[in-house]
Amino acid sequence: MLIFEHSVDKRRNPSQSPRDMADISDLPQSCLRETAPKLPAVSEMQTVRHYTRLSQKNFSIDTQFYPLGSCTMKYNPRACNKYAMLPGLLRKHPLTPAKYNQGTLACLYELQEMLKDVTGMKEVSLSPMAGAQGEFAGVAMIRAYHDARNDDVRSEILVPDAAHGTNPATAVMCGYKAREIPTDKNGDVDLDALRAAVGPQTAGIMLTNPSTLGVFERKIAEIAKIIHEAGGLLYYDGANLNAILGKVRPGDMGFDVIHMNLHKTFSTPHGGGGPGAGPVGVSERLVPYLPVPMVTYDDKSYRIISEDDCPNTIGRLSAHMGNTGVLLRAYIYARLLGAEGMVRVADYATLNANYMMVRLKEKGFDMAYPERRATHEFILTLKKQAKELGVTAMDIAKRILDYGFHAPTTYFPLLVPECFLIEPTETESKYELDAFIEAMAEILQECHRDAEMVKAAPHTLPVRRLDDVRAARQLDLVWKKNA
Amino acid sequence: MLIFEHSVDKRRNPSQSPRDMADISDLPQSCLRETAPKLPAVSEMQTVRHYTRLSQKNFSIDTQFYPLGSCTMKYNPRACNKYAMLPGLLRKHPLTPAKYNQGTLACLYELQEMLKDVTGMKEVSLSPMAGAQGEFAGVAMIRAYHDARNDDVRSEILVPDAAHGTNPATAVMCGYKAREIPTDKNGDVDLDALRAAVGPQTAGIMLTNPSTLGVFERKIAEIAKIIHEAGGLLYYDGANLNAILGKVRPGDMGFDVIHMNLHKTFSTPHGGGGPGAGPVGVSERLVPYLPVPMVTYDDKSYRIISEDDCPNTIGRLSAHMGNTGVLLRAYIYARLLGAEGMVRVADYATLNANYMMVRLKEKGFDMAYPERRATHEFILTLKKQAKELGVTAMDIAKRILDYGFHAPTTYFPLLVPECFLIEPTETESKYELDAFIEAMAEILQECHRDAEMVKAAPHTLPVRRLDDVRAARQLDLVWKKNA
Amino acid sequence: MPFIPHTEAETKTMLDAIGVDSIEQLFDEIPAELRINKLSNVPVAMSEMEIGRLMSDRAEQDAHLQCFIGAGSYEHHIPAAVWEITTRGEFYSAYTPYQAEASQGTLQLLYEYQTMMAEIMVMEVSNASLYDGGSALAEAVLMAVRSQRKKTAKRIIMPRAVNPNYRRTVRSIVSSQNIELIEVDYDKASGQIVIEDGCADNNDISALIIPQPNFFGVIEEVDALTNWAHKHNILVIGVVNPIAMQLLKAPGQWGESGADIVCGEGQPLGIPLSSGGPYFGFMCCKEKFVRQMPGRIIGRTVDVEGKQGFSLTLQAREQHIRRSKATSNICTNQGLMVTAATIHMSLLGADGLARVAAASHKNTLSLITAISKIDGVKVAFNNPCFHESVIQLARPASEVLDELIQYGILGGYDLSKDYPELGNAIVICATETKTDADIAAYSEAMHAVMHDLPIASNDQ
Amino acid sequence: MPFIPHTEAETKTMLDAIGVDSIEQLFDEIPAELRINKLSNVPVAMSEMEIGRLMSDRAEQDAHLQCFIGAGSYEHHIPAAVWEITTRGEFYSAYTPYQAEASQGTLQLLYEYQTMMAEIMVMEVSNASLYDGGSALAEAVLMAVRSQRKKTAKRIIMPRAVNPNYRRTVRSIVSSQNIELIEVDYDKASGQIVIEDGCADNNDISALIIPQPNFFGVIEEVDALTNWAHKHNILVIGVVNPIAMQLLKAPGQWGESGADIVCGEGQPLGIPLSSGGPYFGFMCCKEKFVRQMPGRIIGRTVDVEGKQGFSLTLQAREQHIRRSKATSNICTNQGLMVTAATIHMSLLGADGLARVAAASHKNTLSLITAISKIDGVKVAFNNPCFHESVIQLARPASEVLDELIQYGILGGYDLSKDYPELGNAIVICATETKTDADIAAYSEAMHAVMHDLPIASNDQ
Ligand SMILES: Cc1ncc(COP(=O)(O)O)c(C=O)c1O
Ligand SMILES: Cc1ncc(COP(=O)(O)O)c(C=O)c1O
Repeated sequence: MLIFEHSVDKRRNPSQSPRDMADISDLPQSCLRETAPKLPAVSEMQTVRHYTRLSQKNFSIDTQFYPLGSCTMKYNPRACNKYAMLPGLLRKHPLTPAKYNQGTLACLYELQEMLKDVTGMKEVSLSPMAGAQGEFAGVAMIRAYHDARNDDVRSEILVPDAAHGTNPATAVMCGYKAREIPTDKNGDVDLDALRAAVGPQTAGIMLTNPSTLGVFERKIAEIAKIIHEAGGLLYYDGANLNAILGKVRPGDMGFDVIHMNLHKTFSTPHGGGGPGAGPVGVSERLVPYLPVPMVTYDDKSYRIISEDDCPNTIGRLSAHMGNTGVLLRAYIYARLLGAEGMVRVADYATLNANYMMVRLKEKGFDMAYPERRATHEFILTLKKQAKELGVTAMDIAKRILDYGFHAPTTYFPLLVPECFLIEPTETESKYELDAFIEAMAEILQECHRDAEMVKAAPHTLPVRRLDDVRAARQLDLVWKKNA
Repeated sequence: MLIFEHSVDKRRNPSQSPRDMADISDLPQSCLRETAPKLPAVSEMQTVRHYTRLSQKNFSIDTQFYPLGSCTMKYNPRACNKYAMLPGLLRKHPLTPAKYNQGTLACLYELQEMLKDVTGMKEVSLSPMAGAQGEFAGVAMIRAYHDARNDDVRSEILVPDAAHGTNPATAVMCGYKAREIPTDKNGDVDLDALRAAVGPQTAGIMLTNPSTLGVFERKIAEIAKIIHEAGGLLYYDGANLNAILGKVRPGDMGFDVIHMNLHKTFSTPHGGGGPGAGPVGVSERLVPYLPVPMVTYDDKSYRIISEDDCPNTIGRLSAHMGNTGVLLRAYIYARLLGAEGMVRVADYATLNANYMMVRLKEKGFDMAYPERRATHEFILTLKKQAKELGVTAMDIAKRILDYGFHAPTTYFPLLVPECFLIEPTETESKYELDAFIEAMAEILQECHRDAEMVKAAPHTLPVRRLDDVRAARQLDLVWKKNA
Repeated sequence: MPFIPHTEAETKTMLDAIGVDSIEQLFDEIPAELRINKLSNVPVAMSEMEIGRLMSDRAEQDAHLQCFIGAGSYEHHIPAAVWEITTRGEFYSAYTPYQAEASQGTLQLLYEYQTMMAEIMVMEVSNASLYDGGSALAEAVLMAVRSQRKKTAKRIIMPRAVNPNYRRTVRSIVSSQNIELIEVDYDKASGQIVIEDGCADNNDISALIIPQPNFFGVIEEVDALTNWAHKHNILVIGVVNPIAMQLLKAPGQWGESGADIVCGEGQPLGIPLSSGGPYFGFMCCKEKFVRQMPGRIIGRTVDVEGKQGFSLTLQAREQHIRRSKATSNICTNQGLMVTAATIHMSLLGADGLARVAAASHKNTLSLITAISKIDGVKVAFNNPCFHESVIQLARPASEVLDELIQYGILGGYDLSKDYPELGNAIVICATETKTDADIAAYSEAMHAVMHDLPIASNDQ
Repeated sequence: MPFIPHTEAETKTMLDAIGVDSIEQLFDEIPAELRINKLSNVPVAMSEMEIGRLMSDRAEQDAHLQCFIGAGSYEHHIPAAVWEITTRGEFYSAYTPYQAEASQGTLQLLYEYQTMMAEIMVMEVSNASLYDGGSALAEAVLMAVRSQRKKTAKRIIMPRAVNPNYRRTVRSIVSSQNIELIEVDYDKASGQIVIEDGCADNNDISALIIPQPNFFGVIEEVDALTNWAHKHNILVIGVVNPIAMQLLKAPGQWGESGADIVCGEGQPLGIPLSSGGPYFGFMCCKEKFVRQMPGRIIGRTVDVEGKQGFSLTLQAREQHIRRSKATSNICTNQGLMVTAATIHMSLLGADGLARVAAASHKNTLSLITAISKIDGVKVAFNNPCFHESVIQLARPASEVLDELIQYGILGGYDLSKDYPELGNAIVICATETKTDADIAAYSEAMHAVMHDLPIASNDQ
């Protein structure tokens, strides 16, 4: 039932608004609306009950193992939420002069400093509001760099075919053409193809390392050399930073600019879709172009750096400091981990992934890159099952839900057929991994025994398999009474 | 799975305790324990996931209609929880001198004053921690009153047979015999039997009005007269105060002492069993005996009244002010309702109960007292169904769970066979009541169609019907590894 | 190990299963020369108790200023239930609902949100959020340009009366796409947008941005502006305050055919001020433009048994399907904020939100009426304002604001940087959270500051 | 209408269905002369925004004192997860689990709680909570008396070293049942209980109460006391601090056969100080006494399909079944507090709780070592203490405590009312929440107070 269906005309919930409807007769009639919007008229309890019950229809980290590759679904410490939501912090208006908001700024400044260390970059700006906005900031800085040198023939950004969709989309938003580079059979960038593609038109390359194929790009130094020699810059998509925290730094690999997905590596919640935070870090030469605002520290106090201080900035990507509350959560998380704890993240994320990869191989699954180490994630391909048994990766994913686990990422990266991208993260115990592995083995048996049942999955969720085609064809995006 | 089954030896959760194990070698070896308790060794996420998932196995007001008679399961406003849990309030040590805890005391004092008004009693003490402790305080005051007058032949407390179990149990804890008074066929106290039972041995009577039979005791004035003339006192069990808030006051009915269940009428949460709060109010003559501590106001500040101020107090029922945090919730609730809102509680609780009674009658159910008005609750008897169809009230109650409603109170009061005590409360909408009524009607059909299915209910809950006999016979109260 | 459940024994078993001796070995594909072994600028771990105390101390700093700043972020009452439910693990710790069957809670909520926003704006469709108001406006500009492919140039009218930080954001985001942003001025008396008559003559303008109310709190002539734009084949992008829309004419009803795209900042709908974020941007449009809309959109559909269900739809607009041809690069959005806003709107209802809007209007009016009686304080514009107003001072704004802090008052936002032509001007706001006493305190403080009186003692 | 969903139209429909004209008519069985029409001392309704502001203001008063009081209630770190999960609606707003199948969440949790408490105390069984530590001790006394029906009299040894407020509570609760409470003294040098040799000669003592640690923080000779009691056929009731039990010998291991009943205050296990409540009382006992135990008990059983499940058991002890013959009148208990405590114990584990205990011990030791160097300050007892200690002062305790407040310090609990023979004595406590800096600040403040130095300025 929808909340609107609980609604009864004229019902009010008086505790939640001013006692009286203030007089607004000073406003000209012509600017007023004639009818109130038809929002639900429900009691406080109806709202609480409705949304509490809706929440129970979600899978989430707090309730299920959620090995969604590339998304780093790890435990979101409750302390991060509690202390980022202290009333004193929530009450702060974004336009409060810095000198009266030193508490928040201290956290942001220290976060900037920690992120510099973790990435090996020269400076960090926190304001991008998600990975994709970080990418935008990064590529915009690459553009600003070339523009500043009057190097205006550069029109292309190179993107491996395994890249996340945000990478090519970002290149285009920054006015570039996205050019795809193929992957070789071991999951590395095809260097010959790269060499062939590079030229004076190359503004830069966007890479994830480890890549979205779950392997570490071993020839990164060589790639950096090729790109830099052509006058291009290297962009690092930090979505997979969890794999290498404290092990190897993008700055040391030769990257010029990087975004981080704090909602992945720094464990801020995904919230059913967001908010995230996508700070960017840059090497020396891109410092002038960083997006504002940033935080600096001088004379014993924290100060905001804005457009006035940075004439060459690419500008502002949001009205204020981006998703500040998310940044505070990341800050708290970083302090809880400390330097040692951060290194361990990569250790155990990698251990978990390699363990699962080996055990799933034993159970009869095929890996996309069987000769490679898994990083914090790995890819399994169900090509054989699709062909022999007629069950697709999608079918098996839906069946996994019936076992009480969220499914891995399916059909991404696009170049591996019928694939699962599996990322267990470091916060899952061996017990959970084993339970998932057993479930996968059992489902494989089911595919042999009763493929039709698997293809009809899920069987135990609030709804059975949904008709996505109908959703797109018969658009129903807004509820209408008696529709 | 139990939390202990997630446990792995030597696992630690370091964020939650001091970094180092401090040296305790100054303590004599002989007083130390040799092995640590086997508490679960689980990660923070395992704990969060385990208890989040457990919570989802509960029915609750926030998720279901919960018409549990005598329990007043109404909406617990979230504001009450939020503002009673402000850090500044939680941080206050109970032995903080009153002058440094004026904020909390102001709330408690104002609550006392409001409760006086609502009950028509002379003074109120907040400290009893639940209804039953309020009853204890009340009867102990009755005893103290008689003792102070050297009236030491009084040995009995009269209790109607419909009374809640805590009433007779309380009488005994206070050193009295509990003597049962029968109910007449209309649900009133049998006055002849009462007259016959009253005598010089009568210390007092404990009454609920409206009674647990869901009807208002019309002859209350006469009962008061009979008891008072015999030198006894009248105790009011305030569990049903929701029915009469702002309509009629126990003090005006002639009661000498009353407890309130704030966790019912004042909407503090039941928390799966507690905590509650059972403040007591008294008429003039019992004022000297009130339990301490209480709060008073003088010279512009709030002060705690303790044993030193009240030589005749029955004493202290807890180390401090009882369940202070519950009292704060009740205070907030009372302020949100205001005087007008309180009166409306009784109005709509009564409207909902009478509506359900009438509609269920239409659907073919028998009422225990069909000639009476329902108060905030009413009793339905399934005697006929039990006899004709072999389904008990318990069977139907379990079947109701399958429909997504909590069951009403069953088999209480004991004198009505196969009974449901149904209390919808004022916070449920007509929509919910109608849905419940329809479900009841449908179940009645099911009883005719397929009684066996109903007797095997519930069918859709986390467990099927549990073996209570086994639970009591093969005691398993504590988990043991490999047991 | 914080948040890592492995014991030594388990680690050993797992390494054995993999066939390596140490975790270190799992990193053997990383070139040795790139490896680092520790982080030098990350401090040692704190316990939750320690960080809790640190954060509490930091949160206490300047925690009790009464805020009279609006300027894009508004302090409104937020019911306790909003965040208690929003932060339930099942909402808080879920990902984007890619597996629809395991995410019906979030998906249904988002569908309800879309419906509520469409209702408020009187528009046909809504998406499921963008980052914030500023970036939503940038996306609206890009969307308008995509929808006006036939135009010879990409020109957008972006009045100076639009929030300056939004204008900056738009500029940063659309600058690489050859879009020209034309800033038109406001009338010095009324504070309303003025558009020169000939400016649309070349038929090369894609869209006009109309703020309602504008950054000065002034109510715009939306009907006339909309009709003018449509007459010149210019799309109308409304950038509106959702609380104001409870009382003011909705964008879908502007002029003869309504705004084409509406966006804005969702923060006033249940999101705390929180130093500027996370907030959320909303966007609605006419159905004919829905395939140009950026961001997630949820559709209602049925399952194989015909039961109602919800899923992400029109994904062919999005980066994960369409890659370089997507309508936007947005992926992660502000889902949790929308969760809060949906619960907030459900708790207040249309009636409650209208009261909030009216009380905010009334309080602001009371405040400016009171302070404009003070010598050296005057209201800048003669047109009605909604819940903000520009005040001109006889002393430098920054000095006045600094002195108001001594009275515990954040007195407004200094306009001198963005609108130097207004002189010593600030924009102030008093929402429904302000009591008569708060307003009186502001006005007394302003009086004292303007007349250099000593600060009244706080203890009585 | 706050929290009431009925519209006028619905009310009308419902009244019609009932067949009455007005709600008022539904009250027609109440004698008219008893009716009132309004409440005169209840103020008009506040909105949530208004009460929120009022409560926030009240919560701010004196909110920042550093607390060095223990005396039965202890400030410990509580993980954020504890109350975020405990206040989930499904736990918060459920009733006592009468319908077991619809309450497996709470029931399983309580079974886990019982197991944890039995583990900590090394006892065979545990109930699911009583109101608080003081009333739990009273129930333990009643239980001991019931278990010793053969005794000629009902006498209980309740040492003066037991928390004075617990002793008062016990007295109030058991006083009507002809139970004699014998208060034995403590040794002035060691602070430990002393029992006169002949006091058990009449074989009429039902139980001995042993506090561990006692109210002075002193560690008792539990083995000797237990053996002495059992030799005289006296039951042993331990009243213990659950944090101390992480390090000290558990009651089940006292002497040769262990304590018989153990009870105490559960507050240190994840419950905020909150001006004294809600807390929860715990109670464990030897299995042979389980049918005398008061309160709810949860048992594990199976459903009709053999699947594990949990339900209330041994209900024949309880008032709702046994009525006047019940073991206690308790009905509503402290379920939600137990929910918090169970999550708390799960989050800290035995290792974490032991660290908390050890750090609290160490901090208290550091504090008393530091302040006892100050002229006019001395430690009262020579026996080891756990995490509290009695300090004797050369000036009146209440004066010293009042002056410490000026330094932001709640310096301890004044013993002069309860133990006048100790002179100007206070009992102080420094749990793991105190940093070295906090302890140094206390000690400097004490130095200043005892030497009448001016208060150091707070701003640097
Ligand atoms: C590899 C990769 N790059 C970029 C992104 C985009 O990040 P965001 O969703 O935070 O915008 C993602 C997110 O899924 C990703 O996995
Ligand atoms: C009629 C009646 N009296 C007394 C009580 C006991 O109150 P409490 O559970 O708060 O101890 C109850 C509780 O169910 C009750 O319904």
